[in-house]
Amino acid sequence: MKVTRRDLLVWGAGAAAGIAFTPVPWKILDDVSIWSQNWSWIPQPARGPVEVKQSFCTLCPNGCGLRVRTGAGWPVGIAGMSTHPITRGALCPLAFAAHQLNWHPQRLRAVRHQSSTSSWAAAQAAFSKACSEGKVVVIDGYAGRAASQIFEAFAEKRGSYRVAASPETRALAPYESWSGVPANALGYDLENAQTVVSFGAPMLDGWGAPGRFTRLWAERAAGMADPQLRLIQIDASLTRTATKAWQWISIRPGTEDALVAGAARFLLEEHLVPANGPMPPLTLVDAASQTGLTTDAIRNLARTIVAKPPVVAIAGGNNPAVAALNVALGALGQTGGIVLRSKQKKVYESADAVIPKARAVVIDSTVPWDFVPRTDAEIFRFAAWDGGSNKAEWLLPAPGFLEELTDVPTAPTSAVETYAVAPAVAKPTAEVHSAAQFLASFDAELNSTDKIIHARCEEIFRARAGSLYGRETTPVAQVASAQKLEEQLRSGAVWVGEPLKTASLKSNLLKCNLKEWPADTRPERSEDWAAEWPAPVLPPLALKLYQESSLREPPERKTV
Amino acid sequence: MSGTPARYGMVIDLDRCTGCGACMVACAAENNVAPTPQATPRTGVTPMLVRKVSNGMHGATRRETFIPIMCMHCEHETPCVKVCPQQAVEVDKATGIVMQMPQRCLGCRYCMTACPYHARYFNWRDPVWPAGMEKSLNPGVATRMRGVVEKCNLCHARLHSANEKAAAAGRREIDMADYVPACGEACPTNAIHFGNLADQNDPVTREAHSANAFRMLARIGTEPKVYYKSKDPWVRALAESASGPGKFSERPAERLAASASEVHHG
Amino acid sequence: MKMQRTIVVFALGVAVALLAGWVAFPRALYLQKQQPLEFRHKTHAEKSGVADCNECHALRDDGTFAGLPAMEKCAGCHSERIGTSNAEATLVDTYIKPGNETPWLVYAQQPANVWFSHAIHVKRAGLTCTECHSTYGESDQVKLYEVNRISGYSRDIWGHSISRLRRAPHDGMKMSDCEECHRKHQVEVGCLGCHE
Amino acid sequence: MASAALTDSRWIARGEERTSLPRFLLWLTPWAALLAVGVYAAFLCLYYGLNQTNMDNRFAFGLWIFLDLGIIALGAGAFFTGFLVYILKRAELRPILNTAVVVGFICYSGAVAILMIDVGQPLRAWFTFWHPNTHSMLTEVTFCISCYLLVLSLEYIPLLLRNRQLRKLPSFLVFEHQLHKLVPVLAAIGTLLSFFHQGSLGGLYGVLRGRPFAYREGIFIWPSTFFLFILSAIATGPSFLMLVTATVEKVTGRTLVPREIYRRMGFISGVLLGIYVAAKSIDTLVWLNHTSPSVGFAPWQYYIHKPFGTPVLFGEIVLFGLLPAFLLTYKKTAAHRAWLLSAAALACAGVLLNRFVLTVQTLALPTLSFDQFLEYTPSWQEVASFGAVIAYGVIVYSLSYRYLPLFAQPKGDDSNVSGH
Repeated sequence: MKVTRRDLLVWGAGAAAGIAFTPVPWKILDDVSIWSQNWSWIPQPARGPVEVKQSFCTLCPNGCGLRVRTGAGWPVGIAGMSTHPITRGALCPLAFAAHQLNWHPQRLRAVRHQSSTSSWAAAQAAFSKACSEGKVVVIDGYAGRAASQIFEAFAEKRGSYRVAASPETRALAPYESWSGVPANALGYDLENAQTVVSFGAPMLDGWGAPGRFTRLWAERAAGMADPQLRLIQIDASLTRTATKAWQWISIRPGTEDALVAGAARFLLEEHLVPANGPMPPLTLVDAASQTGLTTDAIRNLARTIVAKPPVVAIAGGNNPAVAALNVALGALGQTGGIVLRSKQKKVYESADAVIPKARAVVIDSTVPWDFVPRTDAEIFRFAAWDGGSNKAEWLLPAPGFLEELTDVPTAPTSAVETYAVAPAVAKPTAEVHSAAQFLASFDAELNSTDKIIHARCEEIFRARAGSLYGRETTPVAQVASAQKLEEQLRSGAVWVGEPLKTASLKSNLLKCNLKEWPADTRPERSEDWAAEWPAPVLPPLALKLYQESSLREPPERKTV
Repeated sequence: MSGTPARYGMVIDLDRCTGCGACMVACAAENNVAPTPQATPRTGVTPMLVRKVSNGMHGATRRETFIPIMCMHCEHETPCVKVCPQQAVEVDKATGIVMQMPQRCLGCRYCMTACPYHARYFNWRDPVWPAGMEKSLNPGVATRMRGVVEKCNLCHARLHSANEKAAAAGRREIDMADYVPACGEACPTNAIHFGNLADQNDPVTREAHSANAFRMLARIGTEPKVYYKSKDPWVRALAESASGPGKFSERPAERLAASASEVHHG
Repeated sequence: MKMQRTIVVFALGVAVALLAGWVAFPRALYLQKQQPLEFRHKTHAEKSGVADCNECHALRDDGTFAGLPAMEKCAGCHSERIGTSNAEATLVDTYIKPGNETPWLVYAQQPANVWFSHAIHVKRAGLTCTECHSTYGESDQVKLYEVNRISGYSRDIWGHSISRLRRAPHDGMKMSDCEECHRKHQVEVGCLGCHE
Repeated sequence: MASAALTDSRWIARGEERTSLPRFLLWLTPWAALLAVGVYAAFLCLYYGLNQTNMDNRFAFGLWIFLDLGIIALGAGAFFTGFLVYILKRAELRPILNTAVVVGFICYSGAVAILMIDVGQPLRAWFTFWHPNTHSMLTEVTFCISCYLLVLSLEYIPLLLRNRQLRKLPSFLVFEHQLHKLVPVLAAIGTLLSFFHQGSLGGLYGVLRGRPFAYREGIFIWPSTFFLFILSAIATGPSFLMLVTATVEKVTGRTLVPREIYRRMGFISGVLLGIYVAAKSIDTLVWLNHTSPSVGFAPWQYYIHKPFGTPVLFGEIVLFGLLPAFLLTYKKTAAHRAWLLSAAALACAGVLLNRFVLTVQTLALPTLSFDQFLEYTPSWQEVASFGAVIAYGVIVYSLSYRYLPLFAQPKGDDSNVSGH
């Protein structure tokens, strides 16, 4: 029997009809749609227990409290630590995606020498050689940490230790030079201030510990016609802070000095302030013409400033004129003004771009990426992320976000001393060593971070001052033992010292005797939050803020 | 699931919003939204989106404010629910949440054209995380694939956890302290207040009925469960549209604003 | 004559299709996989006195379900070999001593987009384990694990009856099975009640 | 080549004169190239996702939806002619019936193909049938279009089976004969289905409460656009058929249908267009003065964004509505082929403009007070897929024209009506 083409056609028709009565088409239809719901190339969250751990943000010196959720052993979510006495649960936008930073494409995963991959052994050999040949300068980003102590101890013997100052610390520099009190001992008593005059400082946009002022503002000013906390923002453009300020004074860009001088002169001439300081060499009319305001507007501003004391003026950067205004207002050493929070701080040599003769420079990972020293020395730069163009011979991968145990000293602008311990929450995703570990491997006498933290805890316990803020608030005096205190600190509690008494402040310290009004200086203007952010590498989800919405301007990568 | 149905909603105090964007980032992290380097303001996925608007003036009289825009969880003739051809969107009877099911969605985007608030987002591409970053994904929220629509589900993963916790403890009702959406939790100024609008004693219910509270495009009658409030009349006027499109535009659009006001005059 | 031939050839086509669809297709669709270990629920219940599923498949304090027990749990008894079976040797040498988790293939594994709370079903609704998982907990053998080559799901989700028409009571864990039970118990849940 | 030509001629209906195979292939080449580019573009969209288009979250519908709405409106000639011939017994329109079926089939299959690319997850599109939301206009559209495409296929098959070679298969002949008996039934079903999906396509936008520019109040359970879409589709469907037939006549240089048919079709088109314009005017007035202001949208604000000024509205109603309606029905102009065809072109342009306004302007206009007027330019992939649908149409029509008795009298009369 010959099979014809016709047979094949009929057979095919039969098969086609038959297949409709089998599970084949229907099951495939169903399975294919299920396949499209579970594409293998789309990752899904891992299954595993979820835990909550307390730690602190180390992306900037402010050390905001974090509540880190982990899933299957990895951080999967971040929220603010509501028990934190300073930030009270508030965080900057970047913190919420910071746990993803450890997998950032720019994460530094291997030692790099002259832009090619090298090894830790090679770096150690090179550093060892450098140490034997000359001076070593260690540059720290946030002073006062356990790691800082290690740096200091190391540098003491072999060279010098310097600190790259944050913008907030730089704004305190004039007081340091006038009073002789170290800037890292000063803070703003915003909690007690009734009027805050900001000359371009991003008060509601990341200034200081970002949550601190925004929480204060939210409680005492937001939406109130006559707020308890008056925020007066002087800004050339309608910045984020200016939009929400009680008053926004729009001036020509770069004329803050003139406005300060004009307002101060009016206040001094009218005896609206108690101080008898030097008179600014600028008339009200000149100030008006420079700033683009009317003389009346400056007079009104001046009156408003003193209308509701205590008042404190805050500059966007190092601006001696604003500092002089604070002196004239008598804000120094006052409740609600600029206060001395500690007697024991020491003056650190500020790291500026030029490093004098040294054989090697070690830069800690806390130093902002845009800090590039001009030196002939061999640079050993620690960093968790590679921010691009820099002049370091050696790039050494440092622990990333929450990958190492560190302590958190007082934030630069805080009015009180604080101390906290940030435990490592994430496993290191690369072979990393911190600068402190690296240096310790060359000097057996150096203490470990762990030991220094232990010592600091004992010190706090012995002093019996301040309180611990954890699940509940406990005065240190009531803590049973140093061990208990350390345990609490290591599980996320924050120690807050006693505020120094105003009287004692006034009697011996913080007197600025200004001989003359500071000469015109161009204040460093902080135009963009991201540009002044110390980490050049942002959490990838920050894209939402500047690329997927028009909420913020994209960060400009600073190239050197 | 529990006895009395809830009506979860929000009151967002615009006078408190500093436009920091913490809610946007926290939302994206909570809901496993991928960072997409190719995304633009019109192709990104931002279930919570803070928009910057102005009063249309220039110079010293210019005022700006920020408006977090998210799914409004409309109650009446919910535009997206009505149009979805295959029941990928529904209003949950127990919670009042307008639920979007990406796994059911076929990606026709009809719901996106239906939503007057533009609170729905399409996955224009497959989500991609840098190598290893998938470990940071939030358990409890399945990632989505390309070609589907997503939007705010009021952090339903947190509702799940709260519900599970209640069940484990032998309770039927969840503890409201366990259920706060990521945006509300993240807001540093407490501008986002989340609560149960069906509960007359909930402070959010009272706030929603206060004098300064308003809802976006209330007149089109979708009865959103997300309320806003502001003491500034010009901000409250944003709820309307009759004042003319373009006037409060996000980007400088002087030409448009001018033409709008001209027409208004004439 | 011609008509007859047509009918026969057509019927032949239908028959081949039916055979392929009902017999060959299910075999081709599912890939059979071996569990890493030979595990006997029954032996554990009898010899070690494990009386309750909860002892190994526990709810955590926050209500989440731990699923299969972690290696530590097994190591509690099997830190050294008990008995002489090959499985015992593999368990101790390959998994417990080096500290590796056993890569069990989970029969009831739902996809990532499904949120199923054991706490709600067990504690609130009072379901027993066997109502969904049958009496597998009393079995003396590991079941064969079969995975759908297209969807990647365990065969237990669709169920072993390919037509899903005449099924054993616990066969199948598809969404329609969930819905059926919910309807039966008059518990109404929206999409996101069970989806992530 | 010679043997190929020989084989080719075996497929052409007896007594028909067709151009040589090389010339025919030459004619097809550019269209095939366009189709190939479009298929490649469609592949890109399916493989990489819709990021290949320039649509975005705000312009979630783009060129393709305009295409769908446009060609489905133009394809309405298929059901409407069937309705006229089989239900209203207007036998004189029979010569154009086959063309109507082919054009309808092309339009609907093209639209469905584009829809499958346009949705993000075509593999799950069948969920609409399994989990339908009966309140959604899109469900109605999906059901009706799929069913109607099936109907059109069934209507197309008898035509296909009347090919000279296929007729040689006796069982096919029987099948065709049986199927042919079904055609009036199919026409009735098609009419019903088309009526609903043309309407629900209009309802698609009319129900959008969130888009006050498109939102219309309801008549029964449907928004007014439901009825306007049906009216405009049946008004322009015949016009489009006239244009297609006239184009084929022009290209082939033959007279294919009696002149009288043009006049009749034109008259039907014109009258319906007139009714449509009247209804549309009333609808616009109600919307501008009542519907839109009542939800806080002042009508003027829709027209301040160039290029969507009031001239567009004027064009829709007068230039592309009233004017062609007049030209098609006024005896003196309807008597001139040039006037008639120009009017038909205007009518088709009008329905396309209407679909464009509803799809594109609706999305471009802001709803929130702080929104911007949006712009959108399709990507090459969108344009190429669009082009592919047109190329597909031309190719299918050309093949049908060449190998099927499109303009022959049905059943038993194989002679050409053209008198050649």
